[in-house]
Amino acid sequence: MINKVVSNADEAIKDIQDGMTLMLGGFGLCGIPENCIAALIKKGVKQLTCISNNAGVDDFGIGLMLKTRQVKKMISSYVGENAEFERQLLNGELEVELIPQGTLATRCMAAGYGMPAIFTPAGVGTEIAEGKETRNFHGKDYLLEMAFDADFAIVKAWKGDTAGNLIYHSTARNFNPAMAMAGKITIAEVENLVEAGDLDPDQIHTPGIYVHRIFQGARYEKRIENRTVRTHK
Amino acid sequence: MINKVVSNADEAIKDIQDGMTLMLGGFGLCGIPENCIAALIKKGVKQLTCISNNAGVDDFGIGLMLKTRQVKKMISSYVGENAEFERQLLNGELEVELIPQGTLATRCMAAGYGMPAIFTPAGVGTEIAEGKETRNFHGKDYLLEMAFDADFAIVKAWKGDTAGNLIYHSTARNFNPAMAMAGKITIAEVENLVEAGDLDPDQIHTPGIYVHRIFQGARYEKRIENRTVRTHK
Amino acid sequence: MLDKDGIAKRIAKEIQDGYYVNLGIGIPTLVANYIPDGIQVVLQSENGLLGMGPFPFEGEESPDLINAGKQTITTLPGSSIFDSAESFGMIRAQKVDLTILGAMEVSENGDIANWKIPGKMVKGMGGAMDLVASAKNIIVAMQHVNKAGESKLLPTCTLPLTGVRCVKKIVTELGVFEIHPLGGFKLLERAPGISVDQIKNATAGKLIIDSDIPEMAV
Amino acid sequence: MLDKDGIAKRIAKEIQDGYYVNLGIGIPTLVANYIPDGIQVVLQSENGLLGMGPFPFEGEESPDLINAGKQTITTLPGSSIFDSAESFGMIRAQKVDLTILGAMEVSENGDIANWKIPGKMVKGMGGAMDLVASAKNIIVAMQHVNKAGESKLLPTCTLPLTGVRCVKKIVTELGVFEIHPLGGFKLLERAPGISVDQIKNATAGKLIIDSDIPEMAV
Repeated sequence: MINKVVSNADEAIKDIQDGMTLMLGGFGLCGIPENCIAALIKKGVKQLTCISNNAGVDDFGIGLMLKTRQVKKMISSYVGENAEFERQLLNGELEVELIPQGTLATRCMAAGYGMPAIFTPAGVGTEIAEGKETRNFHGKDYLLEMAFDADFAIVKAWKGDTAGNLIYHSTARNFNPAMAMAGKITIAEVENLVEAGDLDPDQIHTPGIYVHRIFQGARYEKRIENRTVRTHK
Repeated sequence: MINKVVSNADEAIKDIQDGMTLMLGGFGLCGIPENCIAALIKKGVKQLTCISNNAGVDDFGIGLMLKTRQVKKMISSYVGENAEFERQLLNGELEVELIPQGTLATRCMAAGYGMPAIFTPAGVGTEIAEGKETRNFHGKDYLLEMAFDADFAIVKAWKGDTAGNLIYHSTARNFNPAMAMAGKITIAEVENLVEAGDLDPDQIHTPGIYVHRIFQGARYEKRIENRTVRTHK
Repeated sequence: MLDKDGIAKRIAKEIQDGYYVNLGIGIPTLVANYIPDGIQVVLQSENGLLGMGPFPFEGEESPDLINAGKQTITTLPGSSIFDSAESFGMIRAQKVDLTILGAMEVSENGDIANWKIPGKMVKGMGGAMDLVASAKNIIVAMQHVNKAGESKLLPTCTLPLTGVRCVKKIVTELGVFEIHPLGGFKLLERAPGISVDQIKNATAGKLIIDSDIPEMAV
Repeated sequence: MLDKDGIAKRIAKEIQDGYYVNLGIGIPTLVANYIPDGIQVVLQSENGLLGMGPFPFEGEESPDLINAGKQTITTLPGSSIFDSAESFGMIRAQKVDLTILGAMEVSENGDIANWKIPGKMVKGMGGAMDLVASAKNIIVAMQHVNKAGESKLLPTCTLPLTGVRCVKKIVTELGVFEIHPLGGFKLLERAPGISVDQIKNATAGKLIIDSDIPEMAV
């Protein structure tokens, strides 16, 4: 099996350059590549276009990269938890492209499935449809939406093996599998890196063929954005 | 959780009518819904259009339904293991539509993903492209291929729970997940039916929402089509 | 007049046995608390979960298990997890039977606006555009009038649209309304203590009153 | 002249460290036996497996574990299983580095025909059309002439096409050929004991001979 292991986040992201387009997995703060984000900040790479469902919060996730002014453009479905984001946006310091969440996920998947474009009804008749081709199939209108083209996809999994196979945990799966398939180069950081052969082939969520580099993250904070609990009876 | 259990194959297929279009999972004889095929033969339903990668062999799989003359049309990628198939085809008693294997799988997936059509390069410049729309994206030509529209999808899994969640075993997975998503009504037969809660939510291959009826097959022959072995050193 | 829980409670009656349901943020989330006994329902959370359970007990919350509102939640026996692309695939393929969501405006032909107010910070549509474009059955849960006292049931939406001709029913604090196939809000039920006149006064769009309108049983 | 194993052995040299490779039925399958030591390669089987291992030991075969040729096989440490749609997704997305397959005919612009002979029973294209339409690197393994003694390296294919302008290299019992970007079979190597004239005589399409052609080292 092909060994995809790199030693750490710094090595994994070493050739990410100013101006590149990155996909970053996660939904809110759940399942985000914390260690790669920290390494991107350390490296100081700038003018990034980030495709990610959300933009983090002020002091965590992609929010940290906004603070350091490394992001030129966010492509997201929902960005609202972040005062610095709002400030940069209103000041015209940050570009934002808002995309329906399913369209975002499916444009990633399209890239991973070698499909140049997909049809979705999401946004038909709204401002999202402006400038896009609309096509009717069986009496229903669909928009033609293009596959994303990202230089790097950076994802976070629960377990991974040296061959790059990934298993996600619970809803921390979210955008990670579709993005893992979609990057020209895909970097996976995992909570637990194991040997090839330690994972059941039937239970792999992302086959290693999609993953170019893998490492075990040095530390995971795994912050909860919205803690809701009930009290014991 | 919603209970999807029916008592047996006869009950599962009871409303399949003459002339309907069925998807049948499996690759060769691997991962085919043996019990439902037996029940379809017992019921004697006729003039079926069957979407299945292969057509079985003379005395197993869909080949059994060919013998009983229940199939009007096969939509497959490869059909060559079957003398009765060949006889009916050459006599004009059977229609056959041959489709590239990836197009077959992706047209199933498209239905399951609510996409009316997909673009694939498979078949560009060949007779498969005749009458189809060709479109160029980024310098490469693709064919527009339509999502399948099947009355029933019949799949076979290794384990399933009462909520309809499915787990496949090894390469018996093949076409089953894409077809399970694609049927207007999806029937799943499983080797082992367990209670909801017995399967790890992270390891479900087909979420129960796609499955309308599930039962444990009475018996599995699981015939091997092409036994290849090496001898112990 | 209904309070938020009353609206949720009334909507819960629309849920049929065997439904897969997607609940939006706000009042729709409350619907989960009022699902009648004996009705089997599976809640879909579009970030990738079927079978959303209640909030976890204190100390048992997991950062890896959240709903689309980013709240910590639990799974149930029979739950399944999948990725975002598959989640919206099942939404587009209309495997989800009912979508319940909030709105800023609904028009008399079923258009909905709930994501953007020009001049204000726009946070994004999240999964709402996908849900409204695909769902076969959409119920809107909202207040009948906005904070300025203006009707949210309009001839046409004034705000940027989320989806067109998609809403089937609306439940507000004043009543239950069905979008008529030819346009118009067909009044089905009055909220307790609310008169037809009160509803007329609060509704800017075309109101269709076919017969005696019963007061809802909550 | 090369036998089938010789063709497979020569093709094996084209495989680079870290490649994901899809092997067709026939001679291509034999390539797996000649992958050089020290080269890490993963074999993809389009029915849904990465990391195809050797045939199982007698008595250890599983009906659930087969390759695209329906042969019983094994997995290896690091293997992964996926469904057919994902399998062809990764093929279309060019994640597979090299595809090796057989052919009935190849034209001098890289067209390939390998699925249909008019008048004969047509079994189907299986995954071949997807593979040739998508692969970034395609090597054809085949006999140089057919059973009637006619060249299979042609100006244009006479049989129905499987794919157009897709073949990069051809290895036959007589030599190694590259499809020239402007058309033509560029001779790269002669098989042991084969002369350039023998190759000329067996090749109907335009043969490009740029320089002294070395005999291959097998």
